[in-house]
Amino acid sequence: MADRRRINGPPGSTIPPVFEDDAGQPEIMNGKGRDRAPNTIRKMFLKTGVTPSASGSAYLEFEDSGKSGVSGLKLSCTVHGPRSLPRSSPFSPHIVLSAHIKYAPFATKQRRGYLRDPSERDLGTHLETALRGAIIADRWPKSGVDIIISIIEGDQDRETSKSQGDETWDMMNALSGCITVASAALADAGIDCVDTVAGGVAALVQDAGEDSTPRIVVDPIPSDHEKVLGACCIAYLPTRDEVTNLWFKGDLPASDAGLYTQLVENGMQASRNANRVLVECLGEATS
Amino acid sequence: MPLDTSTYSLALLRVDGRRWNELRRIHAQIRTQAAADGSSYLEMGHTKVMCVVTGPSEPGPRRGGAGGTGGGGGVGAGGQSKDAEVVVNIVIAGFSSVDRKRRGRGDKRTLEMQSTLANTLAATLHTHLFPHSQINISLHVLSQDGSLLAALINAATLACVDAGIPMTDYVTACTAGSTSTYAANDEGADPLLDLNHQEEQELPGLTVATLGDSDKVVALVCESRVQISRLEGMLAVGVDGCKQVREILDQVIKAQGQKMILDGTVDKGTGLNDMDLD
Amino acid sequence: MATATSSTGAPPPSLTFARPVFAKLSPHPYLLRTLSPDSPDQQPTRNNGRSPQQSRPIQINTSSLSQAHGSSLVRTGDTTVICGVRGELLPVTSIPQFRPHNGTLYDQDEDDEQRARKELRDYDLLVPNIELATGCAPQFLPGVPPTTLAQTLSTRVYSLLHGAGVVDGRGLRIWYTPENKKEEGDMDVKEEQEEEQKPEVVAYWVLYIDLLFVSFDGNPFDAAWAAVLAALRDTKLPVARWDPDREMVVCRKGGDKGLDIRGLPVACSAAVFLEKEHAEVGKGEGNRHWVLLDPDRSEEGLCKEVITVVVDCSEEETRVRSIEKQGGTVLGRELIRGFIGVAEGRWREVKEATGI
Amino acid sequence: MTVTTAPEAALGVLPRADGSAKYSHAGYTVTASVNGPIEAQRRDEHPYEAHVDVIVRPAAGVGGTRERHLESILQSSLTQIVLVKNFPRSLVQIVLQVEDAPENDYVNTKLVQASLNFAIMPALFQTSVLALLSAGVPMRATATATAVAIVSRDGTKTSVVDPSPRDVEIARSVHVLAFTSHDELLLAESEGDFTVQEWNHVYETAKDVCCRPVPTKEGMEMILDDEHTNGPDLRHFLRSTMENKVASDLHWK
Amino acid sequence: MTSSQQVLLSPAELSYLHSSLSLTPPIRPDGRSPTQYRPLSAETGILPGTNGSARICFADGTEAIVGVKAEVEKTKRKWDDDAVYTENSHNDDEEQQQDGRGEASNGNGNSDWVELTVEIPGYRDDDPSTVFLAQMLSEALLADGGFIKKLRINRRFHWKLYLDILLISPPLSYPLPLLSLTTHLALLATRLPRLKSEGDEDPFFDDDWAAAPYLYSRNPTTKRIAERPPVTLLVMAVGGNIIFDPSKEELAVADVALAVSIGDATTSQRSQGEDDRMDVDSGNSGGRNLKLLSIRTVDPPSRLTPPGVANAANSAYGHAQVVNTGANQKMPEARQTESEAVEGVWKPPRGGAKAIVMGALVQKVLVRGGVADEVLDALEGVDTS
Repeated sequence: MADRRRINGPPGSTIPPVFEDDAGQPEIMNGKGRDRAPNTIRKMFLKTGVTPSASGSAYLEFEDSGKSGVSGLKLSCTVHGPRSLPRSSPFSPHIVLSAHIKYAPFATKQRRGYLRDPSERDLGTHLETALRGAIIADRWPKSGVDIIISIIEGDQDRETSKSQGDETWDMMNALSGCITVASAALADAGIDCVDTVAGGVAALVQDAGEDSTPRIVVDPIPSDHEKVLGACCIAYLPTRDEVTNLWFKGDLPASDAGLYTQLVENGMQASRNANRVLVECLGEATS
Repeated sequence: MPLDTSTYSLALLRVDGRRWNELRRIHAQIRTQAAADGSSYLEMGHTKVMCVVTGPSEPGPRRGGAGGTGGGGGVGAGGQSKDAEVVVNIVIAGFSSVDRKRRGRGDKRTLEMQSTLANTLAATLHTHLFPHSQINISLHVLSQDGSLLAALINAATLACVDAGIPMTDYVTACTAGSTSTYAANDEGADPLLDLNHQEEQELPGLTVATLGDSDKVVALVCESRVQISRLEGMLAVGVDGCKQVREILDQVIKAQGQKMILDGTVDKGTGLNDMDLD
Repeated sequence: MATATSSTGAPPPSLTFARPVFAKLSPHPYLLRTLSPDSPDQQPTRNNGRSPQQSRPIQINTSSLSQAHGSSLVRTGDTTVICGVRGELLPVTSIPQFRPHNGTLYDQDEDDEQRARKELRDYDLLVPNIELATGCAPQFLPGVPPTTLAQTLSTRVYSLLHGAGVVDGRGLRIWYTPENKKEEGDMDVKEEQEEEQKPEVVAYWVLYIDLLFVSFDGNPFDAAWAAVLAALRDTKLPVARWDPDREMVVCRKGGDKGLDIRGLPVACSAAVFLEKEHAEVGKGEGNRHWVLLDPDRSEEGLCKEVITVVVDCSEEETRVRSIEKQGGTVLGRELIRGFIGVAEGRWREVKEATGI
Repeated sequence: MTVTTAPEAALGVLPRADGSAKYSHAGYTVTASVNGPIEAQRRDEHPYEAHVDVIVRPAAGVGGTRERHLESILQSSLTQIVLVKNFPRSLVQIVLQVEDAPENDYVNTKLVQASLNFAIMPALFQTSVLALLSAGVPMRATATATAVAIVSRDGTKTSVVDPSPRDVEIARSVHVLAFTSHDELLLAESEGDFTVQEWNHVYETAKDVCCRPVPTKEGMEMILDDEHTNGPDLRHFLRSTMENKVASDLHWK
Repeated sequence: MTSSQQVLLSPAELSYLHSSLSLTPPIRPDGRSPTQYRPLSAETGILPGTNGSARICFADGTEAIVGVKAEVEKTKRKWDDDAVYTENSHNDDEEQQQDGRGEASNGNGNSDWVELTVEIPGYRDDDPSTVFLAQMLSEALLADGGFIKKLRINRRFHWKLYLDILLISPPLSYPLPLLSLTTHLALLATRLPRLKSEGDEDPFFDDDWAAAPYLYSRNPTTKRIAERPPVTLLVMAVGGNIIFDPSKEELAVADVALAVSIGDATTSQRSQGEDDRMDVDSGNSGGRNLKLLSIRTVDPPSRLTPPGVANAANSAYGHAQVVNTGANQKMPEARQTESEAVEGVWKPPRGGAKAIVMGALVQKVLVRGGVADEVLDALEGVDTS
């Protein structure tokens, strides 16, 4: 059933272009390995107040590491509220936070539809969890705030990610970006938080080549590595040294817990770095 | 594949070996679900449904759109009305039919069944006793082989009885059909009782629900073409079938009642004296 | 300040507000006041400091997105819109009631172009969609179906794309010449061979044109259209060919070639601001009006009558591609003709920004 | 269905609606129902004005983006002629059902397209005006609309009033104009490729069709010998339709 | 809001609950020990129409049914994947990747071989909480690559597995543990028709259901199940205590709640090769070597509970200052009163949790002979054949 409220194009299904040299493609990208130190994240550009009519807004862009099929993440976030809840909704002693994340149709090589798919809704839930810990919710009873993030450009084309079966790794990168940009927008909207929360990703990766042993890197680009064994995305409050959201996925032997703790440690490290950028940006905005 | 009616005309036996006025095996039990106020499980042949009743209770917060799986088919304005609102919610499991098909939320047929059910029950339950409240009836279809609506109605009745919601009488339903298609316009077509999936596909049929062992019809759904002349016969058979179903359901409930008394979950006496415990 | 206070029935001096407060409290008198200065030597200005006939500077960046085949970002004042164009392949086999035309790869004549335009329409090869529900303004929150405004905008872009014939449909065809075996070819009679080697269209490119409003402050159509045009000019499709043994279209990396875009139609919108807010329309005389070029969000809220003119001055004679005028009776023939002149001015600005 | 057929209209065709009209012209047949002024939902309630709500239902299938656009155009135009100030916080609802559209063997009508169908606009517009009249909704003016296409046949450009779909398809530009009974330009929609002069000419043609001075009783003959001018005389048509309606309603007197 | 159907508890109740759970040992409302699960009754193979099904009733009456249905699906491949499939590429690992790449061109990967839907009565299937549950469960399944491999028939075909998870009872408690366990059993009971065809020809199957092998192969000799589907455990921390399988009320006062998915890494060849040792292992539950598949933070509803008002701050007691009213919250002293905790007055937790605490939760799950082992043992008790 086609969406009557949009222009749906030809009735016959269209196919995204298929390239002759697909076969070689993954090798090309695996060949070009990670060129950053394992404990440094990509450069990012953060700016608040991109949408004047919103109560708060921010734009985040990751440095574009000129690899094939890899492009910097581009996010724009708007915050509306605090505003009074609709008459229909029940009483709430706190501000009701609702996060909404949507990939733009042109954000990934596979064109996305306009309706949110489960993965996007899932991201939204993660983001809510991460932010709910940060904001001081009981200062706005009976009110609500909407946080809307549009992912203007994805981290790497879905084709690659799908083929590596590591779409979720990209999702983690996206989520960490969303957390950072959302917290910037919240600050821009002047909603009190206990601290600026920022996202960070750490992954246990296996590089190409037989002899390479698994190592832990922060802010991974999956296509840099032969295989991602596990990754975690962390929303972290540096001054309180607290984690508001932890999302781990992978395949770790339970035998050595060290691995897990290291991952988390690195994730926190990554978010600390992101936080520095965040604080800096907010400082500029206020000054 | 087309239903071979010739076998019927010869042996007067249907594809599953039943006679024209035979019900399929009905197995039912109530109080299957500890957490709910009332619950039931019912099999009509291979059609298996579960029903869970919660309430009468305070109407919950309106969930978005209330359409689709979220409490569709509401009757009565709930919160402000002085009758209880009957909210029916049918979940058709993906694995219920032979080839798995995903019923998206807001599936029209499901919605229609929801409202039919809600209306039927709202008419029979004494909703006026529970103003400003809501009776939630959620049904799960685990396996379907025809007569789905009938099965749902019967299951809902059982669950409501289990929940102790006062009602006029049992609402029992079953389907009736006719041995030959509309196209084959023969007058000699016999009516059939309790259609299975295959018969439902091939032959004209209707679902009828009656009140107790009276002949009062509380619901009648006919979605297929059939000569008006045949309709009366079908209806008669259907109503008769409902009576049989009622007997079975009544047994189930009585048995459960006895069990509960014997277990001592309720003490004999209070208003149960008239119930025969032989 | 002083003028502002006096305009609203001179409240006691104790109670004087800042200009923005007035602008919010009673927008219509406020705008009216700023538009009709006391002394003739003052120029009438709008709340946003522009003169009635002055439009916001437009700024166009292209190919900022790497995933899309073509992209653009257009900023006019506080209205920001991103456009991404993505090409996908539509094999003729999956087109219902496809009618192979008798054109060939080589004829570039007029009617072939007409045929191409018809194909664009019939097979729906251009798919523009405008997404407003990005929180780009308080009234556009996500989770709701596209508003009437969004749908209307999409339709207008769609109609204009086809009506103005911006995209040359011939660029979207993918040809294939079934070559037959040499030896057969030899024994074949010449013209028969030509018959078999006649190239045929096996697939079309479908252009998904998606527009995302990042920030919304009035006059969405002009910005959106500018973005669409810029993105289309920026679009480069990979070289595609039909592979008979795999029976699918495959593309080659590199050597992408751009689309053939016809002319540079530019949209220019204005809203009519009436002196008497709730005056009976039509009794035009005695009710002064101002034509506000490129209105922003607050002004759009105050105006009913709007006009959008799309002009193309690429050729020596100005061609009009579209006129859309609704919601009022102020703009008569003369005013509209005058406005077309204004649009020509706007055209030059946009041409400047497009950098061609 | 040829273009030259005179318009036909019937008023009050729907018994339950406050007002209704059935109008057919240039191959299009549209039925409209008007209800109002009625209570408005708080969503589209305006403190000073009545909200005019227009719903367009296509001949086949359900409405899409195109219908939304048509609705918004009609809505903004009709709001101008209805005396909305008289009914604050209320709603005037106009439902337009397209019953018949000219069959076209050239354009494949199978797939519903989003592009705006200009030829249908006058029919929709005219029907809603008639329906408003029959509903007795106070209006400050009546209005008439027509469509004009500029078709270049063998080199020479000719303007066609009420173009057939085929004309629209081959036309270089298509225009829809609506005028109030005060001869004001109420609505102007044009698409295609044209010059200011062409538009000027279109304006003249349309105005002639829409705003020919209503003939007085003795002017009747004048109309009759006026046949050579192209297109029907819509304003006169509108007036006579209403007169007939009134006459038939009052025949018992 | 995931996990939180609006909890209807007063601040007083909450604070009582919180303090009693913070005791050592904690006192749970239903008298369970911190690590104890709700007693449950389970049965499998209840739906003949499915490839595998299970039903679990928790003692508190919550009940779930899971049905698994499998269909043969043509593996979408890239045009030149014959080139990709070299003979030596039968090492499973690579094969995985190439399967993936094969589909890459058509834009869907292995994850599409499993479709998991969750039905919670009264919730739309696109409700955030429902989506969150579905994602969490499928995530755990897909995390161990071994599972997807089982679905492979040959190069050109694979099984498409549909898991339909129905919550029958009204959602009294956060249904995650229930659904996870039920899914686990259903998968254990799942069997796919025996493949008769060889190689890459179109598959045809043995229609004898008895001969159908289990998706999770049993060890021929010991009839024990070599490897098991993942299990997702819900664990929360309150005060200094770690509490498993919390009820709705307990969750309402949680400081932090995690959903931890673990898998059983007992490899198949080990089960064949070293039965004896396995049997030994089966004696002590420590034998199983677990693996950590996924962790998710479950948003604790405690953040959405109404705060209590301390007497000191209660204007009804003649004290001027009222906590959390707009008047004074911008003032530092108001902040201070906000942040300071009064004994016996409920304050919804603010901020996050220390990483150490989370680590402790995870450890508690994974440690040998820990809760994960217990749960898996308990599930082994269920007859799934």
